[in-house]
Amino acid sequence: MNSAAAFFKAKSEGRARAVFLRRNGPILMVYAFILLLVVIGITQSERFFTERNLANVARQSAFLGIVALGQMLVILTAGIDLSVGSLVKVSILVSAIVMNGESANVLPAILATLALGVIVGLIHGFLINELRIAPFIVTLASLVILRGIGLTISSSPVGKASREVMMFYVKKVGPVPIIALMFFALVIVTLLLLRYTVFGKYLYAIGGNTEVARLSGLPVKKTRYGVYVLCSLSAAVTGLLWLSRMGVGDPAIGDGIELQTITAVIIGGTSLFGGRASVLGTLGGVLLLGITANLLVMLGVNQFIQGLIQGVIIVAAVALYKQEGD
Amino acid sequence: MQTERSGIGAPDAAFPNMSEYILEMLNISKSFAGVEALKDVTLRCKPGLVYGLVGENGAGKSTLMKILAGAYRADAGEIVFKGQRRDQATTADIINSGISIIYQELALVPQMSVADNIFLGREPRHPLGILNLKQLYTRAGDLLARLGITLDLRLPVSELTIAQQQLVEIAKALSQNADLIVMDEPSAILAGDELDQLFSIIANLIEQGVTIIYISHRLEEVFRIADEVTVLKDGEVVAARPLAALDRPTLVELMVGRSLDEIFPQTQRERGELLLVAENIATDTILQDVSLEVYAGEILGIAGMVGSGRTELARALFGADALTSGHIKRIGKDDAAWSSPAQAIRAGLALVPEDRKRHGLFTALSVRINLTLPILSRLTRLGIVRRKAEERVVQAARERLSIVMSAPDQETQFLSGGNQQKVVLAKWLETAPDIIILDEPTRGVDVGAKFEIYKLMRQLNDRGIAIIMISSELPEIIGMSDRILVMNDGRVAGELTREEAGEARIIEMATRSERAHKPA
Amino acid sequence: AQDDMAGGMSFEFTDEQIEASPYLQSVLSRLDETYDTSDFAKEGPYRIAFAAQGTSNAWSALMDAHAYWYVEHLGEEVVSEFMYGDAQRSADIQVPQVEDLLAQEPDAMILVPMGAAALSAPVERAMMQGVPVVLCASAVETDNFVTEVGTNLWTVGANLAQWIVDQLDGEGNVLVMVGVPGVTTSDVMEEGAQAVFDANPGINILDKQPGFWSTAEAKTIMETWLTQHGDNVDAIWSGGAQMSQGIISAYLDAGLDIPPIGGGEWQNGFLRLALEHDIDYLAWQYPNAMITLCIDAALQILAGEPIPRFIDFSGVIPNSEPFTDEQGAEYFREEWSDDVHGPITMPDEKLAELGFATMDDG
Amino acid sequence: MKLIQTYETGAGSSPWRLRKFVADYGVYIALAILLLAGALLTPKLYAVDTIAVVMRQASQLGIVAIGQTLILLVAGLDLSVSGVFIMTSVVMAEVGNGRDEMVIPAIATALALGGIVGLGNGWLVTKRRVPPFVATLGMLVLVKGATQAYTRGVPGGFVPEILGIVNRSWSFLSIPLILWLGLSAIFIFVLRGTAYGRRVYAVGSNIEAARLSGIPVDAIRISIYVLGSLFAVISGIVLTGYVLYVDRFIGSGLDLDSIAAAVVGGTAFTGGRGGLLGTIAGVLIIQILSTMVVLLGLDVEVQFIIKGLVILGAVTLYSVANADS
Ligand SMILES: Nc1ncnc2c1ncn2[C@@H]1O[C@H](COP(=O)(O)OP(=O)(O)OP(=O)(O)O)[C@@H](O)[C@H]1O
Ligand SMILES: Nc1ncnc2c1ncn2[C@@H]1O[C@H](COP(=O)(O)OP(=O)(O)OP(=O)(O)O)[C@@H](O)[C@H]1O
Ligand SMILES: [Mg+2]
Ligand SMILES: [Mg+2]
Repeated sequence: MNSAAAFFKAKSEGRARAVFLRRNGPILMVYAFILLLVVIGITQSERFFTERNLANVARQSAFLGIVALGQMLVILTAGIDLSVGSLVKVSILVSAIVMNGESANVLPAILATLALGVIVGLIHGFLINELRIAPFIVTLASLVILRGIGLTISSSPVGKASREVMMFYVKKVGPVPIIALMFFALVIVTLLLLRYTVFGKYLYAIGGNTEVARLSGLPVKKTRYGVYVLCSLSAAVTGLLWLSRMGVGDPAIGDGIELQTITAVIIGGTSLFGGRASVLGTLGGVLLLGITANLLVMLGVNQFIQGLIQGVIIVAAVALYKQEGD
Repeated sequence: MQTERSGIGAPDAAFPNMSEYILEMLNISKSFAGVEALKDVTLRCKPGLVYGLVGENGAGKSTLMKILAGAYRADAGEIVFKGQRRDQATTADIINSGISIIYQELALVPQMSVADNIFLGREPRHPLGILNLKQLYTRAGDLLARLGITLDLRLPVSELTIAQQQLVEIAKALSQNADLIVMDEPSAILAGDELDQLFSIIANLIEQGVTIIYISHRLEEVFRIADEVTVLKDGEVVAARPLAALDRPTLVELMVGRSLDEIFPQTQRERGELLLVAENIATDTILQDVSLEVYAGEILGIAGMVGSGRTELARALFGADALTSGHIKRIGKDDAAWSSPAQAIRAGLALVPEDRKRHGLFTALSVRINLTLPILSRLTRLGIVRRKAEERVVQAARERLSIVMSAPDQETQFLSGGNQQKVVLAKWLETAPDIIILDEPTRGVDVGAKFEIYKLMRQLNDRGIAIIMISSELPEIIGMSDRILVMNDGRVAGELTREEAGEARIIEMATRSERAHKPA
Repeated sequence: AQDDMAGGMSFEFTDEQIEASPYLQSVLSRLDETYDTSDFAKEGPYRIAFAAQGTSNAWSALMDAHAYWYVEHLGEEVVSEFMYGDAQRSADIQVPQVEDLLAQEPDAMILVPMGAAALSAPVERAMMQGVPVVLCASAVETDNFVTEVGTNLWTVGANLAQWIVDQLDGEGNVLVMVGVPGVTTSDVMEEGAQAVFDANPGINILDKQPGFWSTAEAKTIMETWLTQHGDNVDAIWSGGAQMSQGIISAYLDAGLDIPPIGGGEWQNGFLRLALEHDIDYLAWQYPNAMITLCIDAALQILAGEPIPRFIDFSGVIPNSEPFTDEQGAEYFREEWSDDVHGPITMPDEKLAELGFATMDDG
Repeated sequence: MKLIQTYETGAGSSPWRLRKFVADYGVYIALAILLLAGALLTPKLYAVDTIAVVMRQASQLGIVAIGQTLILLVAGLDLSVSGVFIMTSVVMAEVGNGRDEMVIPAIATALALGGIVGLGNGWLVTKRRVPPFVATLGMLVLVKGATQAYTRGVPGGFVPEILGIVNRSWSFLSIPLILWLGLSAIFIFVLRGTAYGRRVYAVGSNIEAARLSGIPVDAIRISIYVLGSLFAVISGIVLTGYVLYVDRFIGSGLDLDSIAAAVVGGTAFTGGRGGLLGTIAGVLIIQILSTMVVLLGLDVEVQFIIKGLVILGAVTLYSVANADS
């Protein structure tokens, strides 16, 4: 072993740990923030720390959280998906129309909605891969187009959820709503996907340096198709959950979800430049936004300053720690 | 690892319907944006030999290799590898068919770990695309151990120095068990032990029948390892000969088109007054307790092993990294001190950085903008750029350093590596500095340009300018420096005068271990 | 045929019109129904939740102001806690907010729904949980709530259209600017208007576009319309006062005569502009003060008294009838800011306190 | 040397030259196609008063888009502009309070507050290294929240009548148009011909190299964010004069439209590439499109779909032109 090698060995053990801490410090900070809010909630409101409210917050988190996971995967590849909100809207309409209140139509409705997600994801993948348009532009255009399609399908409430689908929303396993469980299961799956699969590694590689990924012979295009399909699927699934939540297909839902998911993902320490992502961070970001909204209601905060408080919390959450540069 | 390889001993069995060549690139042509980068280039390689590929900056070497890799498509010509047409293959096909390439510009994913990078695209896996992490780490560990490189496999490569990254890159190429390995200037940032290590790796590969295409501007390396040399000039092959049929002056003449006086230029100078003093400076990198003095009209060489902190020293002197202790003072100019590059520039310093893509160049911007950026205040009146003055500067720079470009408005990303380096150099010379720090100034620069740069350095000295030169090329350090500081583990291990300096002496100082007392 | 007094104007529906409109069917049938609230009866003081549209525009900000004022006016012994959710005009935000409010187990809930379908299931869940729901200003898809306070918006839209037809003696070119497509309030008004226009073959609809209840959007569209139709426009149907302002403003810039506008409200800015430029209009009303009726309804439910399933505010809230430019001057208030929507039932000082009016010249 | 001559005498291969032409002028080609379509489908588009209206409306978007382009050039993004519009509008009413002589103090106040928002954006992005997307999104929520908290729902006072001057047209000229084109011209020159402009491109192209070249990178970026917010204020004033009333949803959508205009005009997301000439064309495309939709009497949903398709189409033109180089 030459001397330089010996030198690096001596130094490297401590470094790996330091690097880990530097990368994950922000995420710990987010959880500390959440803890602070929870403490405020417990001390300032009798009803915050009740089984019912916690179940509520957990279930609500799933709505933002599932899309946020999809968004995170896309951002990991240095992409972005601005169309998720509009896709949720169209998914709600499609599933409601196909289901039309009939139990027999539940499966076709689910399949149709998921197929919609797959198709939209494939179109995104095509435009980004084959026509080489920036993801921001592709999905911005898609946001506008899908909104138009949503309005074309129906500008007023349509369709209906079947009884079971509506019951799915309130179903619980013990004290935990099944929707919350579903979300946490997806969190774990995503965690495993990123850590233990080739697909996950390729997402990092493409986001870290697409050119290198290409030169290393990775299936860059296929992986990109895959990740945009996954993200669109997450929006489609969320559309189905919304149907279960509302019972009827309402085009009023969906605007602005994209911004919320991106905020949650970034608060969670994922880099918009790609190549770095944190599932637990994203979970933290989702919970932080959810708990903030819940607390504003629970504490009966003066209506005029609610917006201000939300703004301060978001800005503080992203500004509190210095994010690493590219 | 290499034992898994098959068929190397018996090439005829592996590719039956074939000539003696493992690779044939025939009549390749390629043009970019109207510039003909390659014209009718033919390159043939037999198994088990080392092919040197040389030529001036911009001659088309990297382009030829990128075509081989499937990263670019040739406009015309065909590629036959192991008896099969490969000119329409994708990068993945090429890698799978047994070619691996070490690119001139590092091809690693910065955020991913060393092990992940080495096996990128060929991860050991269980069914369903699930990673076999155990194998990933053991195989990566074995590979590095065999190459004599010790690195933390889990460290993101962005945390490594570029020399270390280069080693990872080599490991990555070797892990592919290729029959043909292309190395595009692998040695540009390696020195001493690392370089020897590289050569022993190459020797080892040759023994196993692997073919190597080796691109380098360091001709002594080419003479040391190549069996055959192909010379490219302006996108055309001007010679393809066995090494034995060549000597150095002939090779240089083939490349440059004229004979070249390859001696370090000397001048008769007196050391001038004291310009800069650094006392006990340290930064939060590995740099510790470094003191130095710089005098007008001298060249202060900084030698050291990869990772010894030379680049850190340069950045600290230039105000790019904050000092955690000590201080730097400019003597004479009101004894100015500084804490940012902007202030350092005002105090008369310039830094030509080592990693030109990341720190030196605006690749999306034109040569013109790159050249005039630090001296804009001189070229503007009331903040408005004077076009004529600017044009003069650009033309002067272009001529002085013979920068090859299609027009001043060409984006620098389309220049060849060496010409990019010249642009960075020219940019700093325009600031008319008193002290200029050159971090690996001739890395990736062709012989012709290299000696231009040496001459230029001397001219600068004659004008009283002090030069701090960091280099991994010992002949260059010894040939050019008036004094040499040898760095070791972030400290100054010693200072040598020109007379005292010798390769062995420097290497000894740079590698002497003082770390016995350090915790492992 | 059935007859309805809505917004102080009667309108005769044909059977086909009722047939074609689920909204009409629902409103008309609920007008005659009462809800037996004995299950909800309990002792006061009460904890009431208010899921509001929010402070995002003047109309709803004034609704909130009325609500807080009224609750204070009733006193702690009547309403001990008033829980508030600001939906920021978005159904996405309101649905979880309703869940959060319900988690606090209020005695009753007042909801200004931001999406007719989006809020259906949450409303049903509240009812299932035993929390009576009063809908305020807009309806939801389900029928499972206690009562709704509002007015028959179909009739409003139809009346505005009928007024135009009358102004034009049944012949002429009309432009239609609707609110936000997909929002019930807007869609139902449009439906009523279309029914009337369809019944008058002399009326030619030149174009229909949404103005998103925004002055700027409305003006942008009107400007383009003017370049295209110029002085070929005989009347304009408008789904809201803010849009009417944009329409007027576009005409003023173009220097053209302003045709009759069917659609305006008691909104001070609109009245100012209309007075200054002597515009012919029919204004309808949608008083934010109706929130006081909603609170009353909630209290009535909690007292266990039977309650009608549809409560029309007109006639109950003073000065909430439609009016034309002839009465405009009586409604306009110099001391109010442009944003104020009448009628205001809380004291003037309250309005001034909130910064909606100057007291010195009032 | 031979290589150089080939290029300079223009003897490059013709498909390449076509591509380069498309890459450089793609947005103008798209604009020309749109204008042609307009001539065929909606000849009304070419009436003087239509042109006046289109240009006046385009100016509202155009002025914001100048700021957005500058910010994109330093690899940033500004989503906070619609917050700045609302803030500006409220300030015009609160400070201006219906009195024409107060319009100057009102404008000064709005510019000062806008400057602060820009500083906030710049601070988050440079000193706290928050990605611009989230930094400006956070500022958006904050500015809207603060405006709301201050006005408690409704601003007191009226917008001074004199602001209505922005609605006057002289033939096809109007104050917003003059502002838009004038500011564009100034900043085209600033970007091309001044040291500041060069530094903006340098910072956007390679921030680390810029720092090492002695460019005060943080100061440049902060100044650009401040400029971006100031342009939003100017646009907000024009919008407020346009409606002469505090509309809480004023200019909503202009944030995304301004980004779309810049990008359709050839400015890259990654910074350091593009400029204002393209943005002007991008703005015109977006504006003419929405005018044509109304002229054709199409439904809004169709408008959404067409807008999306045009954005895609224009950008495809670039990507195809830039392919494989
Ligand atoms: N992507 C590209 N677009 C346009 N021109 C290019 C591109 N890549 C290379 N070129 C041009 O092709 C020519 C050959 O470049 P290449 O990088 O192959 O040179 P090289 O021999 O590797 O030089 P060096 O020794 O400096 O690395 C140069 O003139 C360069 O400007
Ligand atoms: N164990 C280690 N693993 C990886 N990097 C290390 C380790 N220890 C130190 N370093 C890095 O080594 C670098 C010091 O090397 P520096 O780049 O200054 O060397 P140099 O002498 O300029 O060599 P060269 O220019 O040839 O890379 C520092 O950036 C430091 O972070
Ligand atoms: Mg090269
Ligand atoms: Mg170095």
